[in-house]
Amino acid sequence: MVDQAPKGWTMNEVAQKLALDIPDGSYVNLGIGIPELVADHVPEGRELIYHTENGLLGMGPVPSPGTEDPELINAGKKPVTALPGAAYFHHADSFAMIRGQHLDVCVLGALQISGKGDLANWSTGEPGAIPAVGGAMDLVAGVKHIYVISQHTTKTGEAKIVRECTYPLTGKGVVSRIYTNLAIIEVQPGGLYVLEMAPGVTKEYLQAQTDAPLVGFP
Amino acid sequence: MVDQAPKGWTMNEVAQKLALDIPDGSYVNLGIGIPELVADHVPEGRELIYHTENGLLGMGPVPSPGTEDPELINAGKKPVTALPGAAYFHHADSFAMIRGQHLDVCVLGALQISGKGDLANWSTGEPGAIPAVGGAMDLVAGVKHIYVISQHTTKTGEAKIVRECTYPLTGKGVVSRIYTNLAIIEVQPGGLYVLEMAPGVTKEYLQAQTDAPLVGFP
Amino acid sequence: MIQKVVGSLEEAVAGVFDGATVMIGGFGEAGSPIELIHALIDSGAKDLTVVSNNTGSGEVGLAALIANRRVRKMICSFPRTANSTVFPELYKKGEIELELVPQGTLAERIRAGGAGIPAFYTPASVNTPLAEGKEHRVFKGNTFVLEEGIRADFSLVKAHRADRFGNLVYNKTARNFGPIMCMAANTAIVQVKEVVEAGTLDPEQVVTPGIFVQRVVEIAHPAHESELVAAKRRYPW
Amino acid sequence: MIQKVVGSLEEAVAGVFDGATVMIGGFGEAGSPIELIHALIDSGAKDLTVVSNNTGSGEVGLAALIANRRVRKMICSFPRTANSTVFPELYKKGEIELELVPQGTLAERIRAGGAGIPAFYTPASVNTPLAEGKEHRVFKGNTFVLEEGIRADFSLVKAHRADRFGNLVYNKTARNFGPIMCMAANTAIVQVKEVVEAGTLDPEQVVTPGIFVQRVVEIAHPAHESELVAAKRRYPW
Repeated sequence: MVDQAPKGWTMNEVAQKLALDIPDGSYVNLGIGIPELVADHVPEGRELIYHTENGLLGMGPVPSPGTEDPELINAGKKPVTALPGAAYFHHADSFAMIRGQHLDVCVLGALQISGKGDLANWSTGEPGAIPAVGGAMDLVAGVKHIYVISQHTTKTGEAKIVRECTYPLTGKGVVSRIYTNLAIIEVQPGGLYVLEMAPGVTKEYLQAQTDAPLVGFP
Repeated sequence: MVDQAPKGWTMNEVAQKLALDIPDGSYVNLGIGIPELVADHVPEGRELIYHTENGLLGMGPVPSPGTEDPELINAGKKPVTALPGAAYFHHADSFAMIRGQHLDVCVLGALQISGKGDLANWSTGEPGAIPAVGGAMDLVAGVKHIYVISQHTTKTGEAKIVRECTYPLTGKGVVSRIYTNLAIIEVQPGGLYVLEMAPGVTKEYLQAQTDAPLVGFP
Repeated sequence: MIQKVVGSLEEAVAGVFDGATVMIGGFGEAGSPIELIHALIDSGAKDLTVVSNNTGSGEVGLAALIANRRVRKMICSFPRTANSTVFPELYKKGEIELELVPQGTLAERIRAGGAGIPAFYTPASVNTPLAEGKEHRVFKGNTFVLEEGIRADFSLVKAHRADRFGNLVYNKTARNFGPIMCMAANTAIVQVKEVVEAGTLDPEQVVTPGIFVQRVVEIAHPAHESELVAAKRRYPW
Repeated sequence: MIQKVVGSLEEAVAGVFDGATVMIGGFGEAGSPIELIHALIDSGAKDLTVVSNNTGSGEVGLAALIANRRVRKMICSFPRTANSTVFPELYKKGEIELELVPQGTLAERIRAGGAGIPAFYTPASVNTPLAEGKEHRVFKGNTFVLEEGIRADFSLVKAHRADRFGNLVYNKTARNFGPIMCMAANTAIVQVKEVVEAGTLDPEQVVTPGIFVQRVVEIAHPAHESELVAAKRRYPW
């Protein structure tokens, strides 16, 4: 079955599907990289407020060239803007928002996700690698809903959705939903439930690409 | 010896002596009542910054009649003013200043002070009394120097400077100096050292008015 | 569109249930959300645990809430102030509970609740009756006591200006417990003198970012508690 | 008269001793006090423990401090950023220590240090390698880890404006760690673009009250780290 591999959705399409699942008025933190795509797909009529942990609520789009301010950046250290109604604050207040469960949704990338919602996304644990964690552990411990957006497998075809994470954890049992190019999967107490599969993806194919057992399908 | 009791200093004179001992540039919190007198006696050329725990640094004098603002008050809930260079902040930040040892001096009243610098100033512990503590325990635990200003004895002539406090403590070993109408006393590891006595006060008279032993005299 | 501004005091306090924990801002009358408290009395909610620095004056505002027997327990630092008779009388009769907390510990417990910190150590109250029965611990030679964060179901707060996102600025020392009580409540309810257009408040000057606020109501001319007390007014009028 | 403004960078960083713990503000280049760091390099202080979110870029600012072998240990959350080669190279050679702390825990530990809180419990890092060996504790069914406050001998911070009392306002997301690092240091040293007359800063808008600041130096035209890095500049020039 692998020899006729369906391509599934593009990451832009995945981001669009994820954006549809974020209710109007939510406070949202987007991780660096692919998660940032979600901001491009907020449905008409919805208003989300973006938080960046380096001290801004009400983050707006990338500034037009020439208007960048090196003192107005996001957590990825890239220039951003502030929308009307924005607020600046210091780091302890920013993480009080996170740890105090004031944020509704955080969208993160992943190295591995387990069938129980464990997340590994900060280190491959290789000896000699420079460990760097940033705010990921605080985010997964504090934000109400953690959504992962990721390719379903690694570049070399290995499963990212695994029985047990082999990389060091970012948090245990923290992921609510997984959005990949192949499927949208919900982490429930009983296991991984597939909510939707990309066109051409079969149950068998999806399970073959997934190390952890999928216990429910649409 | 008690029948020719010296009156000692007035509380205004005591406040003046205390004010002389506060270095230029200090951050100071004054308790409610007699401690407030200290603000009237800051020596020429010195600048002190007054903190009031309800959220103001740079507290100024009482406003002129008719200019009071019910939203600009001190810890005693009386109208005050804010000087140029003042700052407002919330209660957690205000007590971060206190607990974090950022204040230099706090001047408080006392019910009892022990020979080891224990302070009791919030409750007589009577059954049925309504206990009320306010910020006193935070102040004595956090401010670098706690100065007590008080009459040397109670209205009924009982010692306030005692071997052991019988009233519930505000803090243990927290008082640095005691300024009374009869003397200025420093609390040192070895005991109570008298730094200065009011005119007419003898060692014998002072000790007779003091339950705790005085171990050094000027 | 995000719109946290509601049209009436009744809407503002809707849903406060019997038995709820309610934080009420203010230090004396400065920052006391008197109109919200009166609306809470009107709502009928009872068996409340109220977290507030004081217990109110006269028979309006917080004192009226207590006088109307809506408060089962007070958590506060100073329940005994000028013109405060309602709480002391009920307390002496054993008809209201009191948890007395040092003011800085109270502020930090509220901030901790809002910041997701379940507990912290503080030096305040060590060696006093208020630390009895609590866990003590030595760090670097000094003794501290363990205190837990407090969260509330609702907070009633008075601020100066707000926008539709719930961003707030305050007025002078009326700021006091407002910002931390907004943080610590599931539903922070704020009365302001003025609602302004989004973008009017400078993002550098916002004191409480809107994420901490759920409902805003405009009360352009709030009553002065001290004037009501002086006039011996009693709520309900 | 209180006058915290000093006349030179040399005066600003005077007294930083070998072995000191130094907090350095900034998130990437935003808020990084590059001129103060260069003055610290000039001062010769070494064996420093540096607390900062990152480890600098290129060979200027914090990266230059590290490259000049002044730092014994870094306490940070993210030592690996674009154009960051100095720290990784020394770390791989075992020539610099690293204490890796989750960013929110780092911020809270600094704030706790400044607020006189010796330790607190947090949910972040539970069940991860960063919580190994630390005390765990359950509150209301959830597990938390004990983290201690951090204090510093000195903090180097960049703000926007200051007055002679040390009151500060910041610029946008350059605020980041500045306010809490001022709180947590015995001597908080701040570079600002502009020193203003006392009374110019609105008391409602002061972000860091002057009590948390000991020295201020005006650097009207601070360098942009990213421009220096792009130009491959190296400090000392």
